[in-house]
Amino acid sequence: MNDVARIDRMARIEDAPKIKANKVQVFYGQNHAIKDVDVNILDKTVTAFIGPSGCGKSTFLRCINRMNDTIAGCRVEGSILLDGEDIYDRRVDPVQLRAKVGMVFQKPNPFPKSIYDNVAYGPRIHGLTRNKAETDEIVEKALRGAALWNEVKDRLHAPGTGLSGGQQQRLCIARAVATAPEVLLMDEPCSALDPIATAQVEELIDQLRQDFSVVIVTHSMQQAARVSQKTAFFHLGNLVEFGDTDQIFTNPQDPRTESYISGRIG
Amino acid sequence: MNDVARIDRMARIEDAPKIKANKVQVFYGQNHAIKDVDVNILDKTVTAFIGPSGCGKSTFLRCINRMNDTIAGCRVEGSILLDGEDIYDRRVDPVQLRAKVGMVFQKPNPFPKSIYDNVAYGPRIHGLTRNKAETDEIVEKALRGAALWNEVKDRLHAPGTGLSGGQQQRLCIARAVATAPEVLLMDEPCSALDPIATAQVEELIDQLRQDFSVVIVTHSMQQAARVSQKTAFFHLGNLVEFGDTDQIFTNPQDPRTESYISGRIG
Amino acid sequence: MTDAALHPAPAARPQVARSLLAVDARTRRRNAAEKRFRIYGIVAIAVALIALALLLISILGGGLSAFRQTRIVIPVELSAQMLDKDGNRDPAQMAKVLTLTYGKVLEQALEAEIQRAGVSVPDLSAKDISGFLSKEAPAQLRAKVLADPELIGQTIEFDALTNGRIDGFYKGRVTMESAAKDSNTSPAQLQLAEALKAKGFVRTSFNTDFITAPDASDQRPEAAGLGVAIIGSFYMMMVVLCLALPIGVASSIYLEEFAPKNRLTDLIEVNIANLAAVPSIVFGILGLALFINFVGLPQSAPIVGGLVLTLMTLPTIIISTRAALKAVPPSIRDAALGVGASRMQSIFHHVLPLAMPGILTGTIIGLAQALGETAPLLLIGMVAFVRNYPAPPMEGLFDPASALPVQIYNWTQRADPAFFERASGAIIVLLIFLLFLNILAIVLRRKFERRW
Amino acid sequence: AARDQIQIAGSSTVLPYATIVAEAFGENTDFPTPVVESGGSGAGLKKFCEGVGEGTIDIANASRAIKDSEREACAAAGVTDIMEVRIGYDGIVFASDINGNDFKFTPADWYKALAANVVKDGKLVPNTVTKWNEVNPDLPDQEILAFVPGTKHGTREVFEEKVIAAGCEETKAKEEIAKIVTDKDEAAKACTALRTDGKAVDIDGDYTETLARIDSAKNGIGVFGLSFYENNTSKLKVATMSGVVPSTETIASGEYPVSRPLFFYVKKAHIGQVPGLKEFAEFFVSDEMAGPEGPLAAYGLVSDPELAKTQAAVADEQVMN
Amino acid sequence: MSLFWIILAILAVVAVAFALGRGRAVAAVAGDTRLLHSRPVYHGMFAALLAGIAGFAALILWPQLARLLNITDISRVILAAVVVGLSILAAVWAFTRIDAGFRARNMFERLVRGVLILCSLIAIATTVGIVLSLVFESAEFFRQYPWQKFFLSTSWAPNFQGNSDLGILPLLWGTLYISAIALLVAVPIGLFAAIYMSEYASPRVRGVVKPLIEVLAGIPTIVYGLFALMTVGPMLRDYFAQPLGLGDSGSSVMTAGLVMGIMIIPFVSSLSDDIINAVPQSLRDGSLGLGATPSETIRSVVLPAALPGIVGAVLLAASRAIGETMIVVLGAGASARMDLNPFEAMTTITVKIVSQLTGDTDFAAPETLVAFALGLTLFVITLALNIVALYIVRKYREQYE
Ligand SMILES: Nc1ncnc2c1ncn2[C@@H]1O[C@H](COP(=O)(O)OP(=O)(O)OP(=O)(O)O)[C@@H](O)[C@H]1O
Ligand SMILES: Nc1ncnc2c1ncn2[C@@H]1O[C@H](COP(=O)(O)OP(=O)(O)OP(=O)(O)O)[C@@H](O)[C@H]1O
Ligand SMILES: [Mg+2]
Ligand SMILES: [Mg+2]
Repeated sequence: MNDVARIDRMARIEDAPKIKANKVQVFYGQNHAIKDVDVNILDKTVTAFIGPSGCGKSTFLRCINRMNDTIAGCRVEGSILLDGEDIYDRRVDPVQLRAKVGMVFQKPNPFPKSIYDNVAYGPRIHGLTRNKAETDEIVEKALRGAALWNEVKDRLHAPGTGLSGGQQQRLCIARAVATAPEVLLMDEPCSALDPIATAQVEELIDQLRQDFSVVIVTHSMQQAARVSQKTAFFHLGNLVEFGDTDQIFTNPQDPRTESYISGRIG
Repeated sequence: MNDVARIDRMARIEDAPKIKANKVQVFYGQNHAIKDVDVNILDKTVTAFIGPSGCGKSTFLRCINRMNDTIAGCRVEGSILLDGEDIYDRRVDPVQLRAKVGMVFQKPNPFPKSIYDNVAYGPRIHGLTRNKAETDEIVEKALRGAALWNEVKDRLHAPGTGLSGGQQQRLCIARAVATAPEVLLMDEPCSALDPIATAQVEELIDQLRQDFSVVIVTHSMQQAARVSQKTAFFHLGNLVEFGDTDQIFTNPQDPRTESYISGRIG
Repeated sequence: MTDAALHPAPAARPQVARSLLAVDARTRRRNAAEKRFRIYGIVAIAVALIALALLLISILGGGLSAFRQTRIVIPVELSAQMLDKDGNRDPAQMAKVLTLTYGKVLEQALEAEIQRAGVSVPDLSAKDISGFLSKEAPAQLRAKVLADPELIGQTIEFDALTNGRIDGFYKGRVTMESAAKDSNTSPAQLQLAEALKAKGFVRTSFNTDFITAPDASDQRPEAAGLGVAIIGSFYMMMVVLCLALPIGVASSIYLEEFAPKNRLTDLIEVNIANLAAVPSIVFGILGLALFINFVGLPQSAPIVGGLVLTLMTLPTIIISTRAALKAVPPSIRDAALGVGASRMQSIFHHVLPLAMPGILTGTIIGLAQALGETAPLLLIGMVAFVRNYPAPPMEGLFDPASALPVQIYNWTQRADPAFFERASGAIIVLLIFLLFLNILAIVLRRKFERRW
Repeated sequence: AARDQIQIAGSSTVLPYATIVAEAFGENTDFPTPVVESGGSGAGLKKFCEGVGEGTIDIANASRAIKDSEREACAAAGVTDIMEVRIGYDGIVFASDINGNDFKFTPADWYKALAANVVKDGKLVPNTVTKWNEVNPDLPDQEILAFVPGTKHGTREVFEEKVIAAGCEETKAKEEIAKIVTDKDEAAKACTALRTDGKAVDIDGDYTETLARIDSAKNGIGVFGLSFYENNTSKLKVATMSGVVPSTETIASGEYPVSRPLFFYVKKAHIGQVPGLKEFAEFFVSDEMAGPEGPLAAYGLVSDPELAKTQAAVADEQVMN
Repeated sequence: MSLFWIILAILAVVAVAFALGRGRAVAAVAGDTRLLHSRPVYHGMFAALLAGIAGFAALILWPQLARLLNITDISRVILAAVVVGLSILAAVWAFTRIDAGFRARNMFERLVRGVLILCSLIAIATTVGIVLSLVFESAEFFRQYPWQKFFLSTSWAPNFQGNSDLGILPLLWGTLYISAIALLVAVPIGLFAAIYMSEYASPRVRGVVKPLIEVLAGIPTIVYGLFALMTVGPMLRDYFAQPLGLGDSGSSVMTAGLVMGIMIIPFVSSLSDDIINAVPQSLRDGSLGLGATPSETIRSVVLPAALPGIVGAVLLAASRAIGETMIVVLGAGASARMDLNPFEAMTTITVKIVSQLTGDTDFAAPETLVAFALGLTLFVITLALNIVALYIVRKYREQYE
């Protein structure tokens, strides 16, 4: 990120949300999975999506970087603006969009390549580095950020698919972070992580927030409360409530939010 | 489960642990993943495995129903006794073993079939039902137990792969429960579930405990405390501590356990 | 623990367009690469399809006419004097009268007919008239009379094949100019044909005989048909399908799913790959040595052909099946094993259905290859002239038969240009065979195809 | 069940004649039509010599006489009593595209045009002529391009022997070569070796391939069987050899030099075992079939002037000694 | 009793065995099938499989046995009796074993596994058979012809009078040259077609295009040969070879290679398409989610994951190219020559195997026997190539899995 760009973006921060969703509808064939969702995601902010399983969190997340394009039979309506531009515009190149809006998927999906190549993949395709040394540096940084470096530093060239579940999840986080996206979408990034690793990833999220916008899906109310500034509560495909995290957790407006939060267990 | 067999098992309950692991070692090629683990798993008990990511919980779990057989280069040493019989004995039929010791995997892996067929698969191959009506009943019961019934009852014949992450996880739980195993191994069964669904699954685990033995891997200390009677703490491939859950959480003997527990977060 | 200051990327990040609508230089480059990549794909498919189209056009162009045949209907007087001198209608006696005599009968009938019709063609020689009809016609007439001796003494309307050159004239293959140079026909004969056509004696109609009749000798291209070859090919494909598919899938399953990974299985793997590279004629050598000389199966029999082709197609099926099995993600196997399915069950219930598209592809390609193969059949005696139909299945598998590619191969070697048309026609029939197989595979593949 | 149809295999030159006879045999008798395999004289004789019994063939067609080595192999496998039947002669003609130049050849022309090496100043040097009129001024000014039978074909042997070797002798090249190459075998080889620089193109396929090649290279001259030429007179123009036009008559009379006998061999042990075998052999050489007026002659077989002798031999089941 | 009825009889026994076996299992537990060790179908299938194996094995082996024992006239009735009798016997034996505790599934699976092993041994048996059927005649050839000349001579000139040059090198060169050109045509086209079909094309387009391309593999090779001879050959000669001064041969390595390449496209395209299609979508998502273009995803994630299968497909295509005759005969000619110029006529080992085997030469002479030696040599060469290929694939794959 060069400085000019940063300053430029800073100037705009307060003006407009980074991402503005307008009456978004998603259908899987007949199944109406997302209904009329309006949401604004701010820059330099962590936004948490919470809600019961199957309510459409992942689906909505995938809309934001058009990963839904790859699902046959999935149809998106409404508009989503990124920096004021409709990402569903015909002129938008989804590739460029996804370079700006990175994603960590719910199911860890490391490439059948070495750990190193998994992480170096993004920087390579985006030409973020000029030589091997720089790539090494990025890889190390990303792996450290995802709290995986210590566990894998001796086996960087072992296959990524031979890692444990939690390690794979952190590998996928490292992979996404390495491309330095402007917005990072994380679908339950800590679901397979132990508390310590979770804390480290949360720390990472907090750092990322200094410059970027992060959207995180989580089932852990505590996690949402800890890391996010804004929280959106989804229920049965509807965005029930969206607001400051503090307010949502202390003073929910909607009875459904209320009852979901109060069943706090997790 | 026929009555004779059940009575037979009841008589043995107090005598011996359901599963007795003796100096178990696991190697992935050169990588020594499990070192000298001794553990007794009792019948009608929930045992929780906790520990940092990559410490070998899944690996050990897979040993118990010999799922490690399928990984090339994975070697198991030591002995694991189920009802007093060494499951690594050459005469043991791993199929029969796995019918007794069911497993829910860390990554949800539904069959690319309909939801119904996913759940009915086990009962069908084990001949647990005599007709369609019985199968329907088992499927419904399993799906209800896994707190998925309401979400999928109208689309039982839609593909299981088209479910959300948490739904897939519950589907896999339902699939494992439907075969009525004597021991159920669950590798982070609630990682993708919201608090309510988690509570329902925990309730299911509690019910299962009435008749069976359950081993659960979890990263949530709270969950371990809530559902389990025994807890095992793994660290870097070692079984650091094993004991009553209450004792482990309130009065850990090992400093490593202590420090892991105290970093309680998620 | 977590290293501070993760971002930004160490190198100055290349200029990235801030707007999504404005594409930056690198993305433009990458998109251009993307477009090129797609175009390569389209071009590749186009090349393949154009080649296919060219081949099909040349086949159809040359072969469609084989499905039409020119015939002439003439009244023939079956005089007892010539055909049954003793007059007692004794079949044994009548069988002594050879086709030669029937040829003369037909010749006279045609001559009479020409006169009656009032057609007069200058320079018409006797040879032109006798050569007008196919040499098959007397044989057919003889068969007809022997089947029904009562016909003798009557005058019947006989539907006779015309000579291949006459047929070719109606189809545009033979012209007056070429006939002038051709020693087997003459412009006068063609004029006669034209005149007879004008009178409506001659007609060109759909040629069922081409599909049902057996092969004919070099002198009778107009009578040559594919009956025996189609039956032979059908029998062989049945054998191949019944053996190669199950055996191929079975051995792939064993090798991919059960076999321990050791030297022996490596050896088997290399072996199979190597068998695929063995020229098909070598399989013929093997078939001759093994099935005919050692086992004692008969020569020229579809069963032997089928067995040889089975051995030949096995590697194709095994290699593609193994690749397909390998591509099924292990988590599916784990899932099945985890609920207590046996390895066998996990394979037959889950893995195999998922691998089915690949298996079907291998089978289709293997069968297509087997269906079009001649070289191995050369050595086991199926590249042959066979006129008797084989019996119905099982027994018929042991009767002599030829096969479609054999018929094509034979016909392209024959001197009379009319056989070239037949060969192309046979290719069309072969392709129709293939089409049926393909459609079957498409339907099945549709059923099994699924991305997960 | 015993085999009830006759099994024939062998030469592809004899094949058309054998099928014509087989077809007529099937039509006019109660026996099933014999099965006639193609596959070459060598392969046919090999199958023939595999042994005696139901699983072996009854008749082998050959475009050359059986060799002694083959008879030994036969005898070793128990095939001892073999009837040799000569059915007639196959004429070998030279023909080019019908719209091209006329050619009047002598063997010498062919030798000079196609020999791999020619004698020049007492040395064997590679042949470099490129046009027919460089070989013989009477021939047209046309690139040399000859489609000759490949080394698998019996025709090649006849071509080498009756045309190239004859030309070698005619031009006195043989004597000169004998002076340079002392080894007799090598000298004979040098006489008949054909150039490999693309002027002489081997055809491993059949005459239809040769015809197709002439079609795509109009200045080519191909070597054909007489019967093939007679079926394609509308596309091919035949060349004379030493002033003689090839035809069944000129070949039968011996005027046209390039021809060879055709045979079939009958396994005597099978007569009586395989129904119709002897009848078929007799039918084959009968006047109605193999005679000068018969269908085989009509198709291009040069009928054997000594056919009567053959007929008698077949009737007597005379075997080779 | 005809063969058809014998087979039908075996199948009937099999069906009855299945029904009875299943029924007995159910009866053994008085209808409560949950008490059975294995599900009733397995009891049925065990009995059925055993009966089937016994019956068909007898059907295949009995005539051979009879021949060996010199029982000359194998009457169909005896055959039928033996076969069906054995089949019934096996079924009865299976039947007696069935009870509630009988591990029918394990037994059945063990039987099936035996059958699977047997099937995979067929490949080995075929190889042994091929080697055996080639080796004796090859030995005979080398008795008559010096092996040094065969392997090292650069001249191939068989002669009817004997005294032939039978060097394999020009043929080997032609084989490699033509196959290489064919692969250069088929692999890029096939692979790109496969990629396009599986990654870009709509299911409908794919559903049409894929089988269409597969037709290419089924067109008889003679059609390709004629296409090469009449169209491609003259075209290459008139538009490339002559203007470039590379000779004026109508048939050439290039012609045969191009046309053969077209023929083997489906081997690469269809098989690769299936393999690529089987790569899990989550991998693609992972790459696309990082901002990779589809083509980058394909090149760096999908293709490496599909690599083993693709290599298999290419090997299969190469094998087919090596084994092809008709296209070579008509497209590349029959003259054995070693030349670098791709517009010259050359020929391959396979072509010469066929032509020497089906020619008019003396079958006991080296000119014919050389076919066997050629076959054996080609066998050994391709074996070596395959071993190398396996080794390379292994080495490369280890990085991934
Ligand atoms: N298939 C494999 N091949 C090689 N190494 C493996 C494989 N699977 C796991 N490992 C290694 O073995 C160790 C233990 O892995 P395991 O999956 O048991 O961890 P875990 O405790 O389940 O962790 P998590 O909570 O992240 O799932 C890890 O270091 C992991 O990298
Ligand atoms: N590929 C698909 N095809 C059809 N339906 C789908 C597909 N993916 C998701 N759905 C359905 O859409 C709804 C929303 O799914 P989504 O994955 O967005 O849920 P989620 O909020 O992420 O849940 P979880 O917390 O369990 O991951 C669910 O009912 C799900 O079954
Ligand atoms: Mg989700
Ligand atoms: Mg794990």
